[in-house]
Amino acid sequence: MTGRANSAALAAAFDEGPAFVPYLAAGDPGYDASLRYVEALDRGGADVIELGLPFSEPIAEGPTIQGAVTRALDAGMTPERFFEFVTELDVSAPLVCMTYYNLIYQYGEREGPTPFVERSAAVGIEGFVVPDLPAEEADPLREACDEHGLDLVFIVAPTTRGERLERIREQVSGYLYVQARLGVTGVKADVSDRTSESLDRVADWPVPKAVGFGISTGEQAAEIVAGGADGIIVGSALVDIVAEGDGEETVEERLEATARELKDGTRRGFEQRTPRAERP
Amino acid sequence: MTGRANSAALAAAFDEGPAFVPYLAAGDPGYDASLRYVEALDRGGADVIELGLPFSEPIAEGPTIQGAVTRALDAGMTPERFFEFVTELDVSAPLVCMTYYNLIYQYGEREGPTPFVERSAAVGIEGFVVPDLPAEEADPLREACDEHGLDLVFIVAPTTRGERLERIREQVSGYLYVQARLGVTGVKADVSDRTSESLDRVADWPVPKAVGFGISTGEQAAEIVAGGADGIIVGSALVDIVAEGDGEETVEERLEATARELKDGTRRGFEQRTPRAERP
Amino acid sequence: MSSGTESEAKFGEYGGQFVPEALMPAIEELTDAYERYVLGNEDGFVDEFRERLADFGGRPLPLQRADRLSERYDTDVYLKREDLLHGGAHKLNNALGQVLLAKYMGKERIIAETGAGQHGTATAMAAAHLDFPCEIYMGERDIVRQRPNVFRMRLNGSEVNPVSAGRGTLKEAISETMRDWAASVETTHYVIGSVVGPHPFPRMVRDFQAVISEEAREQIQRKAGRLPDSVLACAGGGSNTMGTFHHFVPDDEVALYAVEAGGSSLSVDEERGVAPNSASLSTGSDGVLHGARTRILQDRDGQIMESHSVSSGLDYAGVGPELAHLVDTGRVTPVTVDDVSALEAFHRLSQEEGIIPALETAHAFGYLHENHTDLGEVVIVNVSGRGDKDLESVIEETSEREIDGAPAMDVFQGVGR
Amino acid sequence: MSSGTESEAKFGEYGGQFVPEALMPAIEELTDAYERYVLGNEDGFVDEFRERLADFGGRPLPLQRADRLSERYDTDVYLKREDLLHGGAHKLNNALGQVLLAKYMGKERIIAETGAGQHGTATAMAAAHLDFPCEIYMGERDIVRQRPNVFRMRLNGSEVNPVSAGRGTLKEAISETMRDWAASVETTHYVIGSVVGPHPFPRMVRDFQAVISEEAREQIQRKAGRLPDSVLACAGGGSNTMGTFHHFVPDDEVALYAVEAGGSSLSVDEERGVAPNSASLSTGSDGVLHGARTRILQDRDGQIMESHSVSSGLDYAGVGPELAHLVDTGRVTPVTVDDVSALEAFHRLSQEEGIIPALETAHAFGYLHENHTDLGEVVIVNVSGRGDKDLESVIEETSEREIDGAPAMDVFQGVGR
Ligand SMILES: Cc1ncc(COP(=O)(O)O)c(C=O)c1O
Ligand SMILES: Cc1ncc(COP(=O)(O)O)c(C=O)c1O
Repeated sequence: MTGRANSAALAAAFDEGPAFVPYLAAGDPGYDASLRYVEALDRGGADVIELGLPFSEPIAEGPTIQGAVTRALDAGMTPERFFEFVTELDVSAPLVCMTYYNLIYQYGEREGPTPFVERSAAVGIEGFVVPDLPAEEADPLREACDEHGLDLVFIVAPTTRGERLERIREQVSGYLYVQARLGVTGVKADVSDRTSESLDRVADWPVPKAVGFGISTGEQAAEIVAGGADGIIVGSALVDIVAEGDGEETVEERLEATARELKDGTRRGFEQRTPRAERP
Repeated sequence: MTGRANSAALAAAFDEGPAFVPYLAAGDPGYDASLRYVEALDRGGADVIELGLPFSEPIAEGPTIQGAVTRALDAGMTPERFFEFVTELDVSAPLVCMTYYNLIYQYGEREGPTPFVERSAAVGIEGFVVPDLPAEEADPLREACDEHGLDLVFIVAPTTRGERLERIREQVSGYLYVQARLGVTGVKADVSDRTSESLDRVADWPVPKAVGFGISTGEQAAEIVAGGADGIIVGSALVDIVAEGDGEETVEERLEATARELKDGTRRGFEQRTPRAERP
Repeated sequence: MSSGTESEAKFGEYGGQFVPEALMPAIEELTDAYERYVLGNEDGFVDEFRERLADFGGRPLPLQRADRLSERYDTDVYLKREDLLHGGAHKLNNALGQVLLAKYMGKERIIAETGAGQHGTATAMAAAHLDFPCEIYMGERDIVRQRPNVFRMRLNGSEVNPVSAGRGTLKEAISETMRDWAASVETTHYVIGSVVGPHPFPRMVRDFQAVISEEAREQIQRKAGRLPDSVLACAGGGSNTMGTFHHFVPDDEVALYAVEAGGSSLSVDEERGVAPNSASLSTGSDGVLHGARTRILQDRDGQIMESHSVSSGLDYAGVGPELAHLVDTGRVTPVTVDDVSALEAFHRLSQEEGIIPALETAHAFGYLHENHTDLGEVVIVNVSGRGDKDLESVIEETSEREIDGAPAMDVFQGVGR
Repeated sequence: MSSGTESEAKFGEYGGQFVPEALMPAIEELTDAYERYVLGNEDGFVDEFRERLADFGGRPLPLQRADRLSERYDTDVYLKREDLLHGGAHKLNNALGQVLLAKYMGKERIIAETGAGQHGTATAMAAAHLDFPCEIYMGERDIVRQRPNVFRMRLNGSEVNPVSAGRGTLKEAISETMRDWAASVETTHYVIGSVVGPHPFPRMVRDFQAVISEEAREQIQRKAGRLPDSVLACAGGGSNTMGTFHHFVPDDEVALYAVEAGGSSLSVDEERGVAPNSASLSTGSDGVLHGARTRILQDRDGQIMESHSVSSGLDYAGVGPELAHLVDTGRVTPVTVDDVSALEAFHRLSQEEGIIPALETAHAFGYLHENHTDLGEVVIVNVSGRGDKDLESVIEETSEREIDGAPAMDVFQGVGR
């Protein structure tokens, strides 16, 4: 299943069956620990890693990720440190930077998003998710991404329809982030009814569809993938582990184990489902 | 100097030279003590005694007399107890009841001031001072007084002029209370400039003029009488003594001594002044 | 300005000028000024008053149809919005009138008493506006109950003089202000806060407040196409009542209800001289208080009783002589609403209409609630003031009781302290 | 209602709709409703809005000549009296408009953020008036600073949700309300409190507030016979500024001053990410915050800074995009007034005019005081709100400093506590 992508690595990540895409905030709770945590996800089977660059007003996040962002900021995370972080990070999964538009816009001496994209490309980032950047305002960032071979992931919500859906379809590359439910990020007990409906709406788009918002167990992952998703995105459930800190098992151990469970879930889901090709 | 009076005793009090008229609140600080205090004033040379029947809203009184009124009320003074008080009292000076109109108006079963006046006459009261009863509203009380042989004393203020002065002149009997200064009762250090002016304005009235408000020393008494007053009224200075309570000397002793000083002052003032008869 | 050349000191048997002689010249001077400036519009006083009421005060004020109450009671309920007057209560109508009159009279200083602090704040505002030094007498107990208003008066540049006599409420503050006036009449005007006191105050204050019914009568005809069946206003001293009723008095078909504070009970403790209510019209008797003959709360001897109400602004042992007279003649019906019912009405109006009323005002809505079926099809209720001044009292008084429909109060106790 | 059919999301480079995708459908629905009801008066929306503003809100509000300030500054100073609007600030113009729009849109629930609590109380009142359940997000620190307003919202039946993120002020409350909205867009309308946020909010809020300048422009011509030389309004998010300026924008001869909170200093602590002021127009830079590109207080990286002002209502790191644009084009002059000068102006207006202003409003008077010689012969100052909500802050802030002309504060510390 290949789709529109500037980054070969990102495209490849979805090529061998559904992808497991974990999220962590870079620098939570501190720089060094965070490096180890992200690497644990990689060992656990991450196909793509969404790495959050903390912004002071994370309006799309629920309390869990807000907490992560605050801890990372308090520990001194900045865009510059973020790029160092990425440089130091030893992972095999391709990295997508998740942040808010003002940080991208302000970076560097020149106006606009280009300096940020250049630097991201230089440290090996493959793409961006920018929750507060709508398709209408995305041209400058889109162009810079195209120029530097990076992807711009967009989110579609259960409520996205009509013209808006069209504009996102035109802009998206790498993968599409399908928001499983309304609201902000955070762990939820069951899979939203609206997920399959949302997937149907974008079924024929030329990008992989990764579902996120509220997924925390292998069970849910399997269910969602069985329902047709090309990947699952998991954030709050992993951030919760970081927030709890070391216990009988270390954070690293638990992150790796949970990643494994989620990755297994996606595999199971894939096996359960009638291959797309065979659908009527 | 005889003038308009229903009460022979009151008329007589001003006949032998200027009168010393002390005030105390009946029942301050308690029934029995108050009896002794009033009797001490009598021994000290009082020519007329103004006896306050405490009202809950003494709007014409300064803090000193307000204090007396509150103490007396707290100790259980009522109009009924007041009449008992007067009955028990053993004094030779005629008694004038000083109170507010609502108590007079409410007393007894019948409407209006008559029951109060009847009872007052029965216990031997010779007249009334009612600070909140203006001449315009005084007809009912005036008539009851005339009927029962009591006098109705009025107050003239430094600001009283013209028609008002005329109306008071028509109503007043017994004596006229000349208010030495604006404001409410209370001890003041010097004699007001306005006193002689006020006395001039009522010089030809057919009643004795007693000056009050702020007098506390024999010196002041002498000065005022020398200026033409037919009497002085002293309240707050005596109430102060009651409020202080027994010390090296008892309240009774001090009241009697102060009364004597004030009475002496009025005598001295009378001797100083050119007899009225000899004026041009 | 309103009723031609009436200048008699009486309303039937009520009224008069029962004050110390030292005050009489001031009262005569005031009577003269009242007749010339207020009744005669000399030097354009009335025009200036009206202009300042508009520009400084915010008049005219709306007569608003209360949609949700109207639905609830199946009656057209209209609210006369005196709560929107500058300062937050009808009190400024009078305070501004009197302070302006003091200016026309050449006075140099303003004094006033205050209970809830609403008249005090209104006077302080008017004095600041017209550049007068001003001193306000306030009972010590009321100072504690109405702290924000004390602060507002001070901010407007007024002195607030605590009165410690008696129980430290409005009655004592009035007595104390009269004492100040007795010493300062020549330079000072006493801005009395309601339709009480000696003539000409009851008439003059009523005339200044009558703008309420002047507007309301015109507005209701425009909005409802007819006169109301009933008009309700809470009565403390009676200034907003008289102001709200005045222009409806000749309309015999309009029922007028003066809603008094029933407090915790309508019975009276004669022994202790305490009335657990402030319902002078309903439970009081004929007597003389603060310069006028009127209906008052008194014991058998004629001593004035301590009154009580959950709302300081109604907590007074007397009432205006004209209102007493209108009750005696049957034109005005005196009714009472107790503390609990007033608190319930307070919460009801806050939640259903988005208007937080003064606790005084809430009494009128308590009566509406309990008797709406008897009030006809079109009812006007005067919203005499807003409740900002009462927030602390409401927390306290609501917490102590079971009040239907009140939000939980415990959440506030901790907040911000 | 105001400017025909403008419906673009931008003011020059500013504005836009920088929000999570989940909100976009709601914003499109709102844009559609704005165009139909507000611009097009569909179903008589504008007529009903105007009627409710009059009856419930108390409009029109006076333009008052300030006699004593005019004399002091030898300039005709006129006060636009938004402090007399129901609730005590201009905020109701917008809150009522939006809640009514929510009703026309068939929404079932209202949410809002609040800083000083003025927008929260206005929204709570409007929600009670129009029978909506309502939840208000408010920073924990602001809850402490503005306790009476918290209580008022609760009394009106709204829930107040404390926001503990960050420093617990307006910025965090807005973020939190956006999160709620993202989860509830289908049933819920988010009543934003100023001319900020994504399109169509800046335009729509401005249109609702433009009634201020619509009235003022007509009133000044009637009263002064001419247009003013200058118009002053304090700027937090900028809603009263835009409302006060809007109808004067085409009058080139009228100078427009947006007075921002200078706080304790105009310099910025880049290290700690703290601005000791809230002057986004004067000291901020181009960025994206809360759904719009505008001028914001940010550090070099683009992180939003903690702002500061003695007045919570100005304490915000952003400003409306239209205002930012009018500043860039030179039509509006941004100026600042610091905490001390605002406090002085607060006491001056209270004492000299008998109007206790909101601390926000006091900033505009601080500017008048410092620059009256440059403002021409006729000046309008918008009195955006009354100061009742600020009494505790004023005692505290005045006690901590040397404030010229303030009454002694110590007397209050004991009173009533
Ligand atoms: C809001 C309000 N309503 C009513 C009253 C009662 O006074 P009156 O009966 O004189 O209107 C007060 C007195 O303070 C008040 O503040
Ligand atoms: C009285 C007052 N004025 C001004 C403001 C500032 O807001 P804006 O700039 O949106 O008018 C506020 C905000 O709460 C306020 O309460």
